[in-house]
Amino acid sequence: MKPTYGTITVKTAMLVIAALLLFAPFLFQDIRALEVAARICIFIVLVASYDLLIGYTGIVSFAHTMFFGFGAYGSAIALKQMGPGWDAVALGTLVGVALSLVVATAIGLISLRVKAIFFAMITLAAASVVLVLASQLSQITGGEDGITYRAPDLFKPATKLAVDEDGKVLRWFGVALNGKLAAYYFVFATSLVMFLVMLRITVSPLGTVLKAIRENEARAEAIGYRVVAYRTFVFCLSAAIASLAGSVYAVWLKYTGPDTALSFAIMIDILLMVVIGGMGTMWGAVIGAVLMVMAQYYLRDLMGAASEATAAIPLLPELLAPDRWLFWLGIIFILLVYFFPKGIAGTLMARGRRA
Amino acid sequence: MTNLSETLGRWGGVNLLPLALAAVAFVLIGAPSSWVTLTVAGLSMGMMVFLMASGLSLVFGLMDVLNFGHSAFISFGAFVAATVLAALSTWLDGGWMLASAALALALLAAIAFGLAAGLFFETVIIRPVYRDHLRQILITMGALIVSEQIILAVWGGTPVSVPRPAFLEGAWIVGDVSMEIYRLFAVALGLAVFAGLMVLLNRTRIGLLIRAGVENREMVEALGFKINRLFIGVFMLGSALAALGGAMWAGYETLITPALGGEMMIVVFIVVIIGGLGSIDGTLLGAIIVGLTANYIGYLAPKLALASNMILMMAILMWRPSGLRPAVK
Amino acid sequence: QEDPIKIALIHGLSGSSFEAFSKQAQTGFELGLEYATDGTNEVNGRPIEVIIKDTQFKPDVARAVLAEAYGDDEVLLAVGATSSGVTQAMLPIAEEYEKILIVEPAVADSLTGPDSNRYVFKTSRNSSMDMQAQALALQPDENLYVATLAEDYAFGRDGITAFKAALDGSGATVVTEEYVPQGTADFTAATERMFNALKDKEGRKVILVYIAGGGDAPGKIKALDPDRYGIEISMGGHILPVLPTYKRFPGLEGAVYYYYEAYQNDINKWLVDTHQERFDGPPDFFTAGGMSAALAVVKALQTADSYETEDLIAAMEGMSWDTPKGEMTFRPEDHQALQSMVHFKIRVDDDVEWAIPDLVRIIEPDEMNIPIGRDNSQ
Amino acid sequence: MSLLSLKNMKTQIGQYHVLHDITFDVPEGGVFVLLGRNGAGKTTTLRSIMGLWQPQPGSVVFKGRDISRLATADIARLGIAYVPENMGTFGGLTVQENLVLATAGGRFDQTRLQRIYTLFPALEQFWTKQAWSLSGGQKQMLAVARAIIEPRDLILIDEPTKGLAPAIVAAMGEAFREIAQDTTILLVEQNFNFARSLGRDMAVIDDGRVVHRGSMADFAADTDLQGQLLGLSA
Amino acid sequence: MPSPSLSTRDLTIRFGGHVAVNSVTCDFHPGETTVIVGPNGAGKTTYFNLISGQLPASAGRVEKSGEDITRLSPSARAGRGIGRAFQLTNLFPQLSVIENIRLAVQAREGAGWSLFRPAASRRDLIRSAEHYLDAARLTDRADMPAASLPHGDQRKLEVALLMAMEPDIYMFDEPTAGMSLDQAPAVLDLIGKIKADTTKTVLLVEHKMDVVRALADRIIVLHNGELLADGPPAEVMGSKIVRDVYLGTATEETA
Ligand SMILES: Nc1ncnc2c1ncn2[C@@H]1O[C@H](COP(=O)(O)OP(=O)(O)OP(=O)(O)O)[C@@H](O)[C@H]1O
Ligand SMILES: Nc1ncnc2c1ncn2[C@@H]1O[C@H](COP(=O)(O)OP(=O)(O)OP(=O)(O)O)[C@@H](O)[C@H]1O
Ligand SMILES: [Mg+2]
Ligand SMILES: [Mg+2]
Repeated sequence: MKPTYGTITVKTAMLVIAALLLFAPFLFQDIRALEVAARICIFIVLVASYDLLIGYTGIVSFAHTMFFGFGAYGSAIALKQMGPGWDAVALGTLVGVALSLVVATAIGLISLRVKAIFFAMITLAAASVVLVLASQLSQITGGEDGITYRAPDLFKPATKLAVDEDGKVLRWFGVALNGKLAAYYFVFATSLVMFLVMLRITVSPLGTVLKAIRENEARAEAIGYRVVAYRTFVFCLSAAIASLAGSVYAVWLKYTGPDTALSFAIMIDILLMVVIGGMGTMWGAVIGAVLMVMAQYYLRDLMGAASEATAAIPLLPELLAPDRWLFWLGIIFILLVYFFPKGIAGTLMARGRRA
Repeated sequence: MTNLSETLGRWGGVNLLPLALAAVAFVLIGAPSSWVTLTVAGLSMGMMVFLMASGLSLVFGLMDVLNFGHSAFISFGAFVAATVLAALSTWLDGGWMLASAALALALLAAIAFGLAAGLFFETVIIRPVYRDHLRQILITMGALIVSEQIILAVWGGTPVSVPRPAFLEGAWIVGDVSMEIYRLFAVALGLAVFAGLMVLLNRTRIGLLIRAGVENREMVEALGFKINRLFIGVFMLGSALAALGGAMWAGYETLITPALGGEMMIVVFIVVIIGGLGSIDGTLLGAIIVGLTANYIGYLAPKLALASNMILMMAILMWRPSGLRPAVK
Repeated sequence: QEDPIKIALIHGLSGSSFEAFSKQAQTGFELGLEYATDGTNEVNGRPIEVIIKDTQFKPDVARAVLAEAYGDDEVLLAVGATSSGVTQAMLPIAEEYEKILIVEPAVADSLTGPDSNRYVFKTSRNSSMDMQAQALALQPDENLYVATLAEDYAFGRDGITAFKAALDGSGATVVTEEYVPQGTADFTAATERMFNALKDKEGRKVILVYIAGGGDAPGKIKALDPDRYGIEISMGGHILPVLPTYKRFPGLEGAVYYYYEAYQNDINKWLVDTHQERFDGPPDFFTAGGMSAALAVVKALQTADSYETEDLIAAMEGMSWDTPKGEMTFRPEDHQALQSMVHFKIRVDDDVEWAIPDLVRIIEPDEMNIPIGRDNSQ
Repeated sequence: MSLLSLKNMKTQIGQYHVLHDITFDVPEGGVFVLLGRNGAGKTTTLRSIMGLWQPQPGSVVFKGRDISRLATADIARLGIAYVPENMGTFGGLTVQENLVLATAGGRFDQTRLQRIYTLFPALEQFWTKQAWSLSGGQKQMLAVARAIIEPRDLILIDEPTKGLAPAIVAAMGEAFREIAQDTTILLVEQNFNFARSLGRDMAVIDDGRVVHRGSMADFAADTDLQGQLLGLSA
Repeated sequence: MPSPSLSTRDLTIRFGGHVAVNSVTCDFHPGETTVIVGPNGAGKTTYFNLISGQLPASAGRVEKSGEDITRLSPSARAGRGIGRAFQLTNLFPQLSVIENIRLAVQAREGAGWSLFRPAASRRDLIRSAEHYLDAARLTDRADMPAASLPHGDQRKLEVALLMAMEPDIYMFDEPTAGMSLDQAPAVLDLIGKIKADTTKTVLLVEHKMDVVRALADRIIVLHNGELLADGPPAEVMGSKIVRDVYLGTATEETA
């Protein structure tokens, strides 16, 4: 298909976002911005891996945070028990991925027998069981309160990557070359690699098969695709990637708890991001994650300002009160599903089709 | 094997499940008074969940709409009823006539609110996404977020206490057996609603029309029916049932928070799935089974209480992949 | 005029129904500043600027906003947060930036435990205090038989452990410990088990309810008529909006963190009057908590040698200061503020909307043996 | 006066202009046949009459009344029945339930029912089966039966013989002839032989325009015209 | 006679009490085109479903070149060279025409599991897909989503998908139903080309007698699920029983 003007717009936006993320530590030299950038990287991967399921294959799962959590808790527990070291990160990550694969295979095999909507409910049930387990096994998981631990020394803010003559940490464009910077680039690089892998998969012949299964399962079976095998495969694949993303996030945050890695609220965030960005296109994941994370961190401030600015008008300030930001997000979400069912990326890309 | 299942089928098939459950529990529990107490508690719990779940099942079974926002109606019903009861708290202390009038008003207010909210929800939120499950899940999730925020804005985040008429307080004690009066009331109301729904669906053409409309709206229109009005009607009914369920639940909980609907949602979903999505009798069956199991397991093996619903659901889905009594599709 | 002293208030303001608690804490904090500075809002001639941030009840957001407060806004110290999990996640940030975090109103003991650090001070009470005070309020002896009901997670189990520890040596017996899943709404099964365990005992029979979530466990137990076996219910107090439900338990005794009529001192009097005047109602739990935190901050600023973190820590370790609920003291080892609790007895007055927890006595800090979470000197 | 008359009807679906100018009159009584290649716009014409697409400008006059702005249900109530291309049977409902919905009061007129039984014996045989399990041809029969279970003034039928066995096609032809005694049928058909044997008047649509109007007898005689308009012969 | 490429032995399926296909035993040979006729509801589509695996047999067997495939899944049967087109159009509606075809090519090539090479770089797959696109005269529609094609083109695409699978056994279920007279020949040409390849076996369900006449080497008649007649076209169509149950009083002209 010939590219549309919309597609070109979207791809340009991608390049801009990639560049912004790449140079984030230098462009935005405040602490919150770096947190936001790292979170965006992780969520791009997480959302993209979820999009493999929901957007490409048409599988609705509510267990995606569960896999994210396996990865996060794997690394977190290993780092806590074994102390800060790369061996702990590697072991934790591997265990997380392995666990994810086992659970995903088991759930995938159940999906042989039940309808899509039941599958969604089973994943919901499985996710809530794991959430409860994490809270009950508080000896190792820290329960509701979660666990704090140290990341490998390289990522400690006090670590100096390069020093000047005085032995003080070297600065480039005002940015200290310390462990925090290393940690950010660790997050950025791993996310980028995972995202590119997924991107590659979606344009491969396999990607088309996944879409075919979404469109017409019976016909895909009839022309010779073992639908169940493919479904289970993507389910495992996306679970593994979510788990990896979880491990990276755990290393970055140095804290893992139900609210950062397992809770249903994250699942809803992921859904929102997928839908806002646009299902069935990897670019959608990027757009969705960027917008939502930004909203989570900055919308409140904006609304606070708006609320003050409109203080004289009745009613408006209350609705614009910063604490009601979720309300607005919900409304925006509904409007999107209503008017742009393909999300921002999907809608843009369908625009201005070239003759 | 086939003989056995046929005989069972003649005796009621899966409908016997609750009886079997109760029989096994009787043996395991040993103490008859505890068994009766638990059984009544389980049944009534099931009935209250049924009230909440029936609307979801109805809307799914007839309209093929998966409403994740259903829990918002439950919460709204609870808060509306609580507000009315609080406003009429003087009536509650003024003899049983006035007290029951207050209760009736509270339930009616919840129902009225459910009807109005259902009307709004159907026309604004659901109408554009009929037949598209994925978008239904998403848009109703969005509606859920918005509704929860509205509840937070209106009623605040702190728990609200729910006064209830004195004649529903306390328990009815027979020997060592105690049965909460409020629960018995819930059972009665649940049965009445069940009977009403069965008549509506099986004795009128409405059920048929709506099922047909779900499959092919245009064709029903082409046969001369205004399908929109019917759909709105069903949706309003479903929402009203949810609100009624929420109101009853508020009276049971006596202290409610905006999280109420969300907390009930998982069990509501489990019930609807166990029963077989979309059938009212299946929902009742599922609700009773869930209610009974929760109480029996809670007594016999409290450690398992948490997972009992999930295990129950998985087991039933393994045995019957589309639930116990799926709507004929 | 000199630069303002910046203080960050970091609480969950959206995304959970606990946001109301955060509001109380922040109101309390601001009232505390007002009281401590006689309305000037200045300490040593420098104005105090309060920066409010929202954790959205998400640990990762909380970490980011706390880091931002320390790093970008350059606050002197921060106060927060509402839920224990979120607060737990914030602790290492304080250490990383080497700045003080005052924990208020999150309760968990672990916030001053081994995973905490020397930059963390805690003005809110902890679960051990709740449970020990609760045990003391039962006036335990050999004649006492208790069945406990709690939720099945760390918070519930730790609470019961603390409760049992407090009963130790008193001769009282715990006949059964029931744990129900979080979010349970039907307590019939657990109640039957407790009734069965208690009903044949000779002596005072009590069911101790320790459930933080909703579900109204005591009401459900009450509905099953424990009186027929002579069983009483005991539980801790609660925030004002919940107190109406206590009307069903006239005579119930227990312990609570704060009730506005329980304390007779100038600070509390000012708090109650001012709150009544401005918000048309008495102050609640977390209002008092927030105020205590503010009073601690002002006293520390007034007494410390400088505003360097190390000097502040030195000033605060072992510091005693006055609060609406009497004197509190930061224990040097783990920086937990030791404080009094209220032993109450429920009285029902039809003219008052809620049940009134009449003061039986104040349980003084030294009556409780609160375990030390960590030792900073090591 | 004609029963139905379309004047300059244009229909747009989304951004596509599908019908450009449809003008023809259907006289009362008999079978009026609409012919055209795949994609010519025949189905769209029927749907526009039925109000399932909104024809933009132009008018649709039925029994002297402009119905182009009415809702589908109201159009149906004026006495128009529609048998869509994809049959539109309700798979989840039984054959009986499908038919019940098409009756006015929920009650069957026994003589009409008997006629349907004789016409399509399979329907009697599968009376209580769900419609999704019927064979392709059986669904087609059900769809036609639904249109004639009540007396109507006009029946719009879209390719009824598609996928039907010859014997059934013949029977259906007989049935249409009989129905057409007191009802008008607007028939869209690819099976030219079938159409020819029934039609009195006809029109040909191509690319959203009526390219030919006339009597069936004339058209059937003119093989050149057939070849030109339908791609017949060659 | 060569050994059969496909045979069914006492193949039966019951739906509740109704026997839709009743103990049908029949052999099909390479190089032969068999047309299956029978009244509506005779069980023709169901017979196809049993062979291609969409429905599980209640009794009896299906054999492909002597191998028992009765218990295999539809995808496994497709892998063994059994391909079919559907009576009611059954496509991937949101995918483009060329993607639809490429899916079939890819399935045959076993490229479904290839995940790291972009599909756009698989010239082999694309070329093959384009070949069938051309054969079905759909080239100018290549980039349109299948759902937006008019009915006739969708039928052609349905056939093109089957072609692209390059099976040994081709099963067509009323390929020209609802197709206008100018379109049908394209499809018949395609089938004619397969007929020319004597290693292929063709099964065709069709009601249009001119099509039957043009293509059939052999006709079998199903009625109430049973095999009623089997033989050369002239003989079968001439028999009284076929006239009674199938053609009725209809002359061939109106059919
Ligand atoms: N929903 C739709 N969206 C877009 N285009 C459509 C839609 N429905 C029909 N069309 C287009 O309108 C044109 C006319 O279609 P229509 O279905 O009326 O043709 P037809 O004459 O009935 O053809 P056939 O004999 O194949 O049924 C076609 O080109 C078709 O692609
Ligand atoms: N899944 C099913 N469940 C119940 N009955 C079925 C099912 N599938 C088909 N049938 C029945 O089996 C019979 C044969 O149907 P089938 O579709 O094979 O007919 P057919 O010969 O293809 O007819 P047509 O020419 O009309 O397409 C029909 O009576 C139908 O109702
Ligand atoms: Mg058509
Ligand atoms: Mg067929």
